[in-house]
Amino acid sequence: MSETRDRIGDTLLAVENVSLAFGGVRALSEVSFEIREHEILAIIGPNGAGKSSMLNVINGFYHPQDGAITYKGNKRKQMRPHHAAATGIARTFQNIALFKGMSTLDNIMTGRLLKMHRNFLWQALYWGPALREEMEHREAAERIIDFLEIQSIRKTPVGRLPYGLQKRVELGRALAAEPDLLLLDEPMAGMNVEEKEDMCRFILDVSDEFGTTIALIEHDMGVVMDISDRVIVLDYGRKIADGTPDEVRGNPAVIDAYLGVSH
Amino acid sequence: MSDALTLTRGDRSAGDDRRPILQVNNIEVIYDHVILVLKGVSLSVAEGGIVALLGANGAGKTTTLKAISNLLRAERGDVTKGTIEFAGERVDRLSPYELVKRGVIQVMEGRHCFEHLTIEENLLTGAYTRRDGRAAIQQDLEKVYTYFPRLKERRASQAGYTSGGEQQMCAIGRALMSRPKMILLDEPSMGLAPQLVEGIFETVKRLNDEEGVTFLLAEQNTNMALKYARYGYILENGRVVLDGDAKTLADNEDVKEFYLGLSASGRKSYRDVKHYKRRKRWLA
Amino acid sequence: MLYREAGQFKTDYAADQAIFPILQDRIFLGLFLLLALVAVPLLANEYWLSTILIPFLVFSLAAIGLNLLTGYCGQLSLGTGGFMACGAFFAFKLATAFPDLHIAVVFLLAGVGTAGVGILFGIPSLRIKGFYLAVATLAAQFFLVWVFNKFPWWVNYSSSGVISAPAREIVPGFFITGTQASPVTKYVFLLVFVAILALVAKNLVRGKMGRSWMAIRDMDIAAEIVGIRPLHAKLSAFAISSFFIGIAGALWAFIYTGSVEALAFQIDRSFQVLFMIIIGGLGSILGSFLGAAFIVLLPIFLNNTMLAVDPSISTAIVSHIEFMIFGALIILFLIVEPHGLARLWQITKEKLRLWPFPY
Amino acid sequence: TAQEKQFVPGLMYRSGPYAPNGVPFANGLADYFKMVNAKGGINGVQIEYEECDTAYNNDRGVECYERLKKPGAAAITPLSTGITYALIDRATADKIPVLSMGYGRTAGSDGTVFPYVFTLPATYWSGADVIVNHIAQNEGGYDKLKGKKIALVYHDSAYGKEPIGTLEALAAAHGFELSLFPVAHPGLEQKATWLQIGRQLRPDWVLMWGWGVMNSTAIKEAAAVAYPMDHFIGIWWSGSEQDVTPAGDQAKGYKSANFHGTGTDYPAIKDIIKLVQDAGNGTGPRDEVGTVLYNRGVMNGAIIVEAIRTAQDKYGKKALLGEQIRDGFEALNIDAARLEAMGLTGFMEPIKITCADHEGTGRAFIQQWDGKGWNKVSDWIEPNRAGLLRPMIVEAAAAYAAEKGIKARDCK
Amino acid sequence: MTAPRAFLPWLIAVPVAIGSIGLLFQLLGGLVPSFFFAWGYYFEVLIAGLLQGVMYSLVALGFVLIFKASSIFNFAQGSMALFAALTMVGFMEMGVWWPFAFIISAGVMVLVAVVIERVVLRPLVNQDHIILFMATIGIFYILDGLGQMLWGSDVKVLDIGIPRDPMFALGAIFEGGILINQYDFVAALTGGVLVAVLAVFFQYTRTGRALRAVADDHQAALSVGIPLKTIWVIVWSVAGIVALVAGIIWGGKAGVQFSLALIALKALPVLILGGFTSIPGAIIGGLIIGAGEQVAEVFLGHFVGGAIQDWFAYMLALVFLVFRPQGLFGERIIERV
Ligand SMILES: Nc1ncnc2c1ncn2[C@@H]1O[C@H](COP(=O)(O)OP(=O)(O)OP(=O)(O)O)[C@@H](O)[C@H]1O
Ligand SMILES: Nc1ncnc2c1ncn2[C@@H]1O[C@H](COP(=O)(O)OP(=O)(O)OP(=O)(O)O)[C@@H](O)[C@H]1O
Ligand SMILES: [Mg+2]
Ligand SMILES: [Mg+2]
Repeated sequence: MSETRDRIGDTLLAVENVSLAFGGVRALSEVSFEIREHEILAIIGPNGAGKSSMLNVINGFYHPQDGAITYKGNKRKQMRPHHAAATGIARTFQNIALFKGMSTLDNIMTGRLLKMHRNFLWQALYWGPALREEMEHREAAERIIDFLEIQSIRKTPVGRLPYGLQKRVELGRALAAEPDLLLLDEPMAGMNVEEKEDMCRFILDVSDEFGTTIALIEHDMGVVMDISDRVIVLDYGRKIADGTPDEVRGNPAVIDAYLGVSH
Repeated sequence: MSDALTLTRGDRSAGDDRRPILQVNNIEVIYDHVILVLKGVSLSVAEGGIVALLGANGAGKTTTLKAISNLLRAERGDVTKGTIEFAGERVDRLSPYELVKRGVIQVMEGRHCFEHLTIEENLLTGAYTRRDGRAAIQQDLEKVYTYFPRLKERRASQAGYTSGGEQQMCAIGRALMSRPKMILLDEPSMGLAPQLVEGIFETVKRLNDEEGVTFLLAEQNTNMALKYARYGYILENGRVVLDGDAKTLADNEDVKEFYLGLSASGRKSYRDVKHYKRRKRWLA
Repeated sequence: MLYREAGQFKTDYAADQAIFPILQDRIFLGLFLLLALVAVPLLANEYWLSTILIPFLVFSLAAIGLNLLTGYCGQLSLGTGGFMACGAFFAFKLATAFPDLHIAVVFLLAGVGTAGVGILFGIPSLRIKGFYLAVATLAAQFFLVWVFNKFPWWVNYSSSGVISAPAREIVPGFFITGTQASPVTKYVFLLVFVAILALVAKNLVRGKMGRSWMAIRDMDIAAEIVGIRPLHAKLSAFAISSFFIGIAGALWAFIYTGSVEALAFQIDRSFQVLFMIIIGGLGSILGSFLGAAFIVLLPIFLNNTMLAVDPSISTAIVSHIEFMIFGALIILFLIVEPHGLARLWQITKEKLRLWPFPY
Repeated sequence: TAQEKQFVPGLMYRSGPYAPNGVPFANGLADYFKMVNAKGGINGVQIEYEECDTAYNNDRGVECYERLKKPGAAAITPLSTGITYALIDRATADKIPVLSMGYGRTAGSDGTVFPYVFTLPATYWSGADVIVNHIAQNEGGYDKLKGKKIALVYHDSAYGKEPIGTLEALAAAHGFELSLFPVAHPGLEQKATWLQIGRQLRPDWVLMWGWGVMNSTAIKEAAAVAYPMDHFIGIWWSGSEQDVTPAGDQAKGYKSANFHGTGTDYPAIKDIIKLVQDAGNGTGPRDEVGTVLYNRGVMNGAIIVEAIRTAQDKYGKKALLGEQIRDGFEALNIDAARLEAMGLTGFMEPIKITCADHEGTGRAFIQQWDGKGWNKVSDWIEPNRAGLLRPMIVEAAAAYAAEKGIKARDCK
Repeated sequence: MTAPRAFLPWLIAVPVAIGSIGLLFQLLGGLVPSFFFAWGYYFEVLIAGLLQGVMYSLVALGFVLIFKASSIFNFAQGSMALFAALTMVGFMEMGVWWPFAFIISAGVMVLVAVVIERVVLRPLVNQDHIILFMATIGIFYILDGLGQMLWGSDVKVLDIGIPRDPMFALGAIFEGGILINQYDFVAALTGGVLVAVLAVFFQYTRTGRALRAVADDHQAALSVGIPLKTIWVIVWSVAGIVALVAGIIWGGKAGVQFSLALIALKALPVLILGGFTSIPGAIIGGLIIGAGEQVAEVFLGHFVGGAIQDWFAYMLALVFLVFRPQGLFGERIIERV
């Protein structure tokens, strides 16, 4: 564990007093926490607690009514999702949001779009610098494909893939952007143990090899407790706990609101 | 592979001692005229039973359930071989509407709530086939709300704006509203908080005990599934590779390793899973 | 047996990303082009050239244009007719104002102009989606046709509002517009021109731009979160799509009919092109060609066949039956293969690869 | 040989939005040819008539043309101004005469620039002049037109725009005020137009260049704003039974121009009834014979047959080529005697075509609807061709020639 | 239905808008003399537009019904109107009294609905919306061809005795009174009643809920036992009968012939303005479009050469859409991840 602790650096992103409401529904109320560089942070909480909304706020899809977010030292209240992407935030989604009509490879390549710069005239020619650029990124995409062990479905349209593989491709797409902050919304939902093991391994490897900071939402406590450095717990839009897995596991409020007695 | 297990292929009697209410005989399913997904699946579910359908992603669980509830055609899939019987009657050519009337309803994977309808309206659509009057429907609505109090809070919200878990509850509640004899549950626990997962399985058990509803559930949460089911089938690559009592299955070494994440030394941490572990498969 | 890729290994990604990675496909394409460039002009008669092949090529280009927008970027548009009109009238103004400008340049510039108009009418797509957008693009359709119909400046003050293409050569001695142009030159020019543009389209869709379009099409919200700017992606799709459609409009007026009035680009034209891409296959360049062939040929084929079978039936009955069969065939095709002829072709190839096994 | 047949293509429309008007015309044309054939053909040469359905659609028209064209085609009848425009170049190159009778490109009457286009017996420009002439007669002379308000309701297309230039010239010459009201295709919506006309502008006369459903809608809307019908005059394409019957009694009093007779009281038409309809060979129903558009189809057929006959005088009594028949058209001289022989005395005015002038007299008359039938309410009116129209035509043709790089023919 | 309070702002906004547009024109009239007009004339145009608008609504209504129930954008609605009217006239020409002819034609439309469900919709269940849209274009062609083949393509007169004479109202206030077209008035009344009845029927019944469920997700609707077949037959039948009414009214105006199928195009701006899924939206949209385009054509048209009606309606709708992408009363477009 100690090597992990060393790894963790300064605050990468700080959420301060964020509140978000939809009509009468308060999805988030005055939530504050921070994500530190290189850590794996888990966000847990009952259904409808506001976890996904929190990620949406972080990457600019929802605009909070109140509060601010400081990312890499810049404070902001609002931004468009594509700006968030440009500053190095990538994510996956709770309900898979892959581009269904495209192949696995193309999906991963879209993750790299921000890094491609040839203008469209070159693209139209598909030759010279454009081709070279395309090939560079293809290689990067292939590295991710190898990493995630999805070589065999490279050319398959993702719409036809089974759920678990889709989740993996989605992770691949997020990784392709080489993000500084990776947000994962229930990456392991709908997987069996074996696949969860694989997924955990990927997440840990990403963290180790690329030093990417990861915030993940997950309902499988086994996974959360095993792989996260820190856990925060939301309930009804409020943060009710924040600490190491062990601290959180013992917290009566958390047991009450989320874990249930049997755990 | 343990000797306690029978390798079934078309061996239907292996199900349960009670009368089978659902019989699937050697079905083959093809999507898009070319993609062969199920390669002769047989299973049977006893009346009042809870049967789990286990298997990795893409094994064909969903496809099997859809074949039973006749939702395949809407996806350009087709049952090309085999038969499906419910309560002694062949149902593979019935419309989903007829099936629901006969008491078979499916809760689809991935929620599929009606986005623009409110939660309550969603639940009410479940009662579409019923003809037993408003009062009875109202009563069942209340019952669903007692199973899922969260839904009551959100009853007037459009389903499209509720959280993933809330939608899952809504989908299950909607199925309950049809007063089914048999529910085909596709990954009910996906995306639910642990407390609720337990809640859902308890609900399943209660419905099974108190109202005699039969369940066939496809589930990734093998742990839970085997805890509540009486019988289980393991599907791989479109074939049933293993079936048996839930207990027997749970004790099987391979199942333990691949589906329960247990090794000889007990549950191992996700952190310690070895790299480059390759899957072992019953079928190549 | 013959259609196998076994033994064809690729050693770099470029080869793997080629449009036709399989050798047999390349051979087939080569033969096909040879046939189209050499055999067809030699063998086809004037009727075939000027009423089937030429409009087919022009429509293919329009279909590619619409396919970029609708098939690849998911923005349903019913304004194709209006954009074709832009191309036609821009080209006419350019060609008559600058008689020395080479005709191919005129076509390209007309396309560029249309692209500008496309961007303008694409702006609402940032907020409006699906069928709402489709109907909103009708605003472009009606407005543009009205503009060209209403202001005589566009037709150089001809009293009737009809423009006719001035005679121009593609290379000295070979006229492609005007009365002197022979169908063969027209055809060969079109074939080459359209083939080049189709290649450009293909390059665009398999590169960065195409991916951002498809991402927007498949899930615009996720696309934005991945970092694609909806504004750029949608407007570039509108621009490039209009560029192709504008050129198609210019070719229509200059090479196919030779003279048009704005009303030739009525809403039916938009629907016609939409049919092509749906029947041919959304999101497929090949599909655009197949769809264009189908929609151009089918009515003529039905009409001619019925008359050939029984020359004495009234043309009214023939027309009505033709309508009904056309409609029925569209439905039938959609039922058999909703993803269009291109998909059918792909499935055939897949079956061929598996042959003699069924799957 | 006696078995030789003269091929005549017809680009008709029996489907599409304008079918109600296209069908009787096509029937009249076909029946006339059947009648001629029944009477032994043109000097023994039978007519082989083939139709293609354009649905009033320009590109379908081009396809039909390409399908039916052959060197032996006598003349093309495009029956649509748009299609005529699209075919002029092609037909000229293929050497097939285009007969656009009372429609099409007015400038086409200049035979020096358009050797293969024939606009007889009248063009839109003549039509406009004739109608204004009629108005002047009603008002008591051209000088009374000064300060009068005349509105033109027109189909917003090449067709509808044709008369504008002429009317503007006339307005300038005679001091009336011309207001223009375009109506968008297909013309189902004219509420705004007629509110403006009937409730605000209140013009003294309204002219109409409409086609298809636009005509009947206009008549109904005019009635709805209580515009006096007898001050509402349509061009010949706006004056058929199809246009007035849907409006019922409201259409009573409506006027239109025409250049041929209606009814069945002509020997040729009686022949059609006897030899074609009664022989069970009629293309359409019996009671259609004698209606305006049917008779116009008959006239179209008669002119083609006469052109062929004239050409045969020069090239022999056999099936001829299009370019030979063009010469027949240019030598066409249907005088009273010829009309008598054709059985069409009183049906139409004598026509004489020359190499330079492909229009003829341009004469027309005004008819009025009485709720049951059309009555001729004016004499044949002679348009001011020499003084006004012909120079305009020559100018327009010259502009076209310049644009296209065509060298005008010398007709001397 | 949108809550009643949502209509309140409208009750105020609409008269204000009407008044201020009128005033604007008055002001312009001060600047450009040719522009001058009487208030009576302005109201005349406005009323004519509103009446016309309700007639558009009638056609739009058919679209809405089908879209609500199946998310299908039914391009064939126009040709259904034509086909229905042709059938009705056909029977009337055979001497059937018009109410009977109406009933028979309604029956024919139900039959058409059954056939469409069986042959087109059922095999295409769960397909992309654009595919279904395309299929309806196929239906458009078939109905067009069939209608004309069966009943011929000449103009048919359809007269069920709606009065047509001009009528002048409010003579006391405006000089010469305000001209109201009686036919349009009756037509608009019919349209209004039909819309009201359907709105109630679909909003307050079990069927209504099922309809909206089907529109959201075919497969899920199937899975809970909603019989798509029956639902579709009901909806297409009702849409067919609405088409029949529209066909009678428009056919009575313009004669029954091919061009009738094209009025569908006029219903589209109404549809997007009101919202694809809202029955009341169809009528409000119709009123706005009708009044808007009529006023624009009369008062602005001649500055730019006229015949602007067609695109003006679309532009108007487009401008509204930019502010409310789902139309005035359409369901909110749900955007979530
Ligand atoms: N509509 C379809 N068209 C083509 N192939 C399909 C379709 N639906 C599923 N498949 C394929 O069928 C196979 C079985 O899929 P199915 O969804 O039944 O698996 P599953 O066991 O339910 O997996 P999961 O646990 O991921 O839900 C997969 O390989 C999938 O790619
Ligand atoms: N766009 C929206 N409009 C209205 N309500 C919303 C919207 N997004 C989220 N909500 C509501 O906010 C609450 C929090 O939702 P959120 O999706 O963040 O929950 P969650 O914690 O991710 O739950 P789950 O674990 O079930 O996914 C829910 O009650 C949800 O209904
Ligand atoms: Mg969530
Ligand atoms: Mg599944």
